[in-house]
Amino acid sequence: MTWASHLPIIVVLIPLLTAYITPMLGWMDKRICNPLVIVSTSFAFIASLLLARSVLTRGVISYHMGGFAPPFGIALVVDYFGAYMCIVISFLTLMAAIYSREYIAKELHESKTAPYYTLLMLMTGGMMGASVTGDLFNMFVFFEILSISSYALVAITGKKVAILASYKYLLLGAIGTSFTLVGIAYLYILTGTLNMADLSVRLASLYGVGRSSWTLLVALAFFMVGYSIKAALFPLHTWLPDAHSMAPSSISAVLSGILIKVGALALIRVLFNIFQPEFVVETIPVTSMISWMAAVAIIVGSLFAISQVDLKRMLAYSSVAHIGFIILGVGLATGYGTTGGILHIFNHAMAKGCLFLCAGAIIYKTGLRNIDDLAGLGNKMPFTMAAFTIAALSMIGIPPTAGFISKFYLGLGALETGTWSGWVFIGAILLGSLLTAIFYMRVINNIYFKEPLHREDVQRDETPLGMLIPILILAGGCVIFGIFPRIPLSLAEPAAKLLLGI
Amino acid sequence: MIIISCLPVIALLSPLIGGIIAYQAGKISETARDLISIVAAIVSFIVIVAMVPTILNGNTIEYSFYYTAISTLPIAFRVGPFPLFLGLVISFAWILSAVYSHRYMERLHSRNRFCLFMSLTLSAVIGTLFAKNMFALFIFFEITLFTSYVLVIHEETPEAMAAGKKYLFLGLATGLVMFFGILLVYLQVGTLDLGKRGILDGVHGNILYVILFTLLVGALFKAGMFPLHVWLHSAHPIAPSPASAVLSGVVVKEGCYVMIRILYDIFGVNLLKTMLVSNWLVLLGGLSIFFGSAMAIRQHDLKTMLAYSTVSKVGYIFLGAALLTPTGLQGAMVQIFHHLLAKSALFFCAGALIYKAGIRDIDQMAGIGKKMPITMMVFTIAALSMIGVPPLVGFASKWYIVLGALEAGRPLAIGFGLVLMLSSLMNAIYFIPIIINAFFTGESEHGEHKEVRPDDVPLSMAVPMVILAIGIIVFGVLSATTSVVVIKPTVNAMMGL
Amino acid sequence: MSESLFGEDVIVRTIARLVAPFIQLFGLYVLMHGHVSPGGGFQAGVIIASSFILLALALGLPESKERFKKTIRLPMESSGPLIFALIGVTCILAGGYYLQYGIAFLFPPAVVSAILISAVEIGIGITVLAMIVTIFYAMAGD
Amino acid sequence: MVNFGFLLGHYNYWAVVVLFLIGLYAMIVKKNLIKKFMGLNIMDTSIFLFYISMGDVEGGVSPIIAHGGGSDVIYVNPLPSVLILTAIVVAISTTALALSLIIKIYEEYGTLDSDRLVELM
Repeated sequence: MTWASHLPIIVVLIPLLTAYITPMLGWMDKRICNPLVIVSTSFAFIASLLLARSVLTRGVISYHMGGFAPPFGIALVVDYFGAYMCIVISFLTLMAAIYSREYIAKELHESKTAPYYTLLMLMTGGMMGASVTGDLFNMFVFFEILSISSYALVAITGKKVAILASYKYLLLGAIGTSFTLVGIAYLYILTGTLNMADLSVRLASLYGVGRSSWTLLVALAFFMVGYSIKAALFPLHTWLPDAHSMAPSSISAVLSGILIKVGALALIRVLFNIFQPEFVVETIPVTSMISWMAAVAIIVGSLFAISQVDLKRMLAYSSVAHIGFIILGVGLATGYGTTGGILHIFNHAMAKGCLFLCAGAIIYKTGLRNIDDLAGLGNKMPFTMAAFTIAALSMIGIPPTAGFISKFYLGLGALETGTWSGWVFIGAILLGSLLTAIFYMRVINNIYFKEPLHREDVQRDETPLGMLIPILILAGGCVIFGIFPRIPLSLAEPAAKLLLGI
Repeated sequence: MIIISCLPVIALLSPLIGGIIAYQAGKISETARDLISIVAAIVSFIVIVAMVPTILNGNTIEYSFYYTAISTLPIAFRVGPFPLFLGLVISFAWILSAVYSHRYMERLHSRNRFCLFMSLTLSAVIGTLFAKNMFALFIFFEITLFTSYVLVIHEETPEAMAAGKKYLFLGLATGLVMFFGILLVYLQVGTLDLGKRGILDGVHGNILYVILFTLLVGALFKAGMFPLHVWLHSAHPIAPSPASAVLSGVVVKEGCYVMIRILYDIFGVNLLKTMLVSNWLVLLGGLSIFFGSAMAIRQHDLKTMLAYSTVSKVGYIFLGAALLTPTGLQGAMVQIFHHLLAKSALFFCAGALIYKAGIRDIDQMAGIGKKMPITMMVFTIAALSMIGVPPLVGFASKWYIVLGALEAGRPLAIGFGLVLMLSSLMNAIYFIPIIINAFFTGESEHGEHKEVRPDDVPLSMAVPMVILAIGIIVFGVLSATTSVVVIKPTVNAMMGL
Repeated sequence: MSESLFGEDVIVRTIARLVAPFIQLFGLYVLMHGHVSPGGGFQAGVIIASSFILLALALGLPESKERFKKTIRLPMESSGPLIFALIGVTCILAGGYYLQYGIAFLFPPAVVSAILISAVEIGIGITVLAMIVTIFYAMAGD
Repeated sequence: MVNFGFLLGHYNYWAVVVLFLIGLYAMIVKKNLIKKFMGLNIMDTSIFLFYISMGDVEGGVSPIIAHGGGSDVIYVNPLPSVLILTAIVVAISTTALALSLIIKIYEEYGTLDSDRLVELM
């Protein structure tokens, strides 16, 4: 065995090990936390890239924990999708970690520095683990690691509202946990195994056979509800606007950028890896049902976002809409559609990450949260605001930004279904895009084309470099991957094909 | 040759890079900024001129950015006769407007931004013209919307913001509808290449009408055709005059260009003839002509009147193109050329009036011709061309469109040939009084422009106007020659003759 | 809760003080037998933690904290998982999969396995002990 | 025709269902945040019981290979218990976090009534 074959566990271990080391080192010297976290996420990012390369050259990698061959041991199974998610996760976490250095110093009390980084790394480890695992219960465990650390991170500022938001998030998240646990129990009763590949084989013989097929459906329902809560799919999104707007902005970026996507990943795993695509698409049209929900999510999320006055809250509602885009693509279960959904995970992660980091920079510099107060910022923080604009255009899906490519694929996927509902879905996608434009253009207009109340508002006062760099990298990514979308597509396309079995 | 195939990219990039450099330079020196942007436009123009020999030899220039966008739809450029012809005119008009804006803009704020976005718009328009496939075309088409949005709302007044909002969101919405059409085309035939005439050949059924409708919605919005013109009369007048000139003169032409490519390249003449939509499209064009002219008569604000006049002229272009005959298309092309010259000149004049006398209202223009003779002479020439007075370009275009209508041979088409004549009369109704008023009436008792001294606008503003006026006359006189040399081959290429 | 629940009750204080070491010893027993009989790190950690909770109840929070300072708890919280993870990495370095105990590494596989499993259990026990006590202190008003 | 034998034979599952619903009811209806959370714990407990009862084999003994244990001995399935051990740890951490949040909420707002809290927000 070469060292490269251990990459699946390495990408999980790096953040988790860092999480254990951080409190000790942070207790000795707080300044050491940030470099440590940055270095380790960089390693995780590089390891993810190597992992992706090795998946692309060798196909799906299966890693047997403890040397027990599946289905008896816990197996880590990295397919294209898993490797893709690892890259997205480690990339955005790296950006958030770089950003945190200066942001956290002002936003959080000094004593919370070490816990902050510990929780961040725990969350990253959980997300990485959930992406690479091939075992249903193991996924549950990783999900809990990331959920619990995210509950704590939402509340970490200690502000009144944040604690309440965190509690709300916790309650709903815990219900989601319980539901998935019940789902796992049902599947275990039916098959006696927890390995996803094994489950998929064994469940295939149970489709449509008497009572056991009912149990199967109940299990599927529990999974759908449980992971929909984690993914904040409408109408189970109610925790998201509070939690994502109240968390520190670097955390909001990670939460909105990737954490809910991991929920989407779990949904995808359940739908296409545990249950067969034919079953969820044709026998029981679950995918079309979640597509409808996602279409509603797009419209409702956007409408809610339009009515917001708080910038971060608006961004949070926009996440509700965009998780709808992702799930819609997945639910379409066509080559183009699922590719589009998976591609949008990356594109939305970059754009929303950038937007939240920009919102954090605005709060850092001016303390403003209200959209109507942002006048004159275009002159005050030109680079930050340019990045904000680019990311916002990517959210709307304006060419040549990355959002346009995912919109293109999603639209093709909706039309590819060839049914009347496909036309409804494409209507939802296009309308969602237009509604997104309404609330982002409002912000952009305020930033650039509105007379500021005070002259001193327009004095050049740029975001510190440490915070600006990740913002600019993400904004640059929105453009570069819009012009060269084949880079993410090289993973997203085979990922979708493998998931759908086409 | 490598260098030749790179030319479209250089033409696209030079205003883009020049604009960014100019923006930075503008923080130091305003003159340097304007010089750089003028040079960028000139470079773009020269590069396009450099492509002329190759195209005239019957070749096309292609350049593809491999690895960009999606594998079957890279961002690629292909220059044929029609894009080249339009590119030449547009980039030339842009030079004039860059020169013009140097003095005009000095009274307005955010000049650096204006300069940057003018250059970006030029870049995006050139990208739209030279795009090889519908995908790349749509990319540049949408970018134009955003860059020109910034030009529309330049004043940042509530009215400007409202007009800009209307422009932007309607533009986005229609753009999305067009996007939908593009998706449909791609799923039907698996390609979006604009190279072969009629890529939709072989597709049957109602889906064709859906595609035609959705694609045209996007193009006709940008062109400002009748049912989708609602933004034009508020957005064009509110922009600063150089921007109005390029919006009305150029950006609208971009919409016309896309419309013609949709009709002739995506559908193709044969398919459209079997679809039996020509009459309806002609009807739409006729409505636009009538509506635009009728609304223009009612206006008091000069720039709003000019904007409505644009609606009617776009109707001519659309009508000519929708006739689906070579002569009709030829008329449409001459009309594009003519309108570009004349409307730019008219907006320059309107801008000159605002700059020098602060006049926006038609009723205040009494006697202004004596104080600003050059401006009003240019205005007169352009207006006469608009009306279609014989030696000028406007006459040639109308002439060809009528010929095309006759050639189409249908009663409806002939009827609209007559409509054309009627609308010329309406043009006269709203242009002639202004001219008479300006030259032959004494100053009104209100004396809105009493303090205006009888010297004309600065040289940098006068020269572009005069060049345009000369162009209107020269090309009008030489219209027979130009159409044989330039337009006829272009049309033949478009029609696949 | 700075004061003891039972005031200055001598019996309670003495018994608690006496019993605590035995509880801890029992915890260690459970820990070391984890890989061959019921028990293991989780249980042992909780049992040992309960002795500190007992002390806190009987003697008051400050005195209990005095015996288990933050400076000890914090490294323990971190080092437990680290032991777990590093043993997993050791297995990789020795040529096996992550956490593959049954590998020949200086000793025969069976012996290595026993040592490594015990070490992992110790790691878990340390963490659980420290975490439970920390949570208790935090809830009690740290 | 209701199959009473089936219903009664699965009494353990009924208990689980009842507990689960009690927990869910408490979470939804109770106004006090602590009671809401207790509802969640009841729900979790019901799931734990579900796992344990599903791993049970009638007449089975605990799955420890004692000295001399023959091959005819029936063991209960240990895996669900192991799984649930993990789930319990998860539940403990959730509980700990939730309780500390509740303490914070009480410090900040002075109430734990969810309706009052909505007003105060």
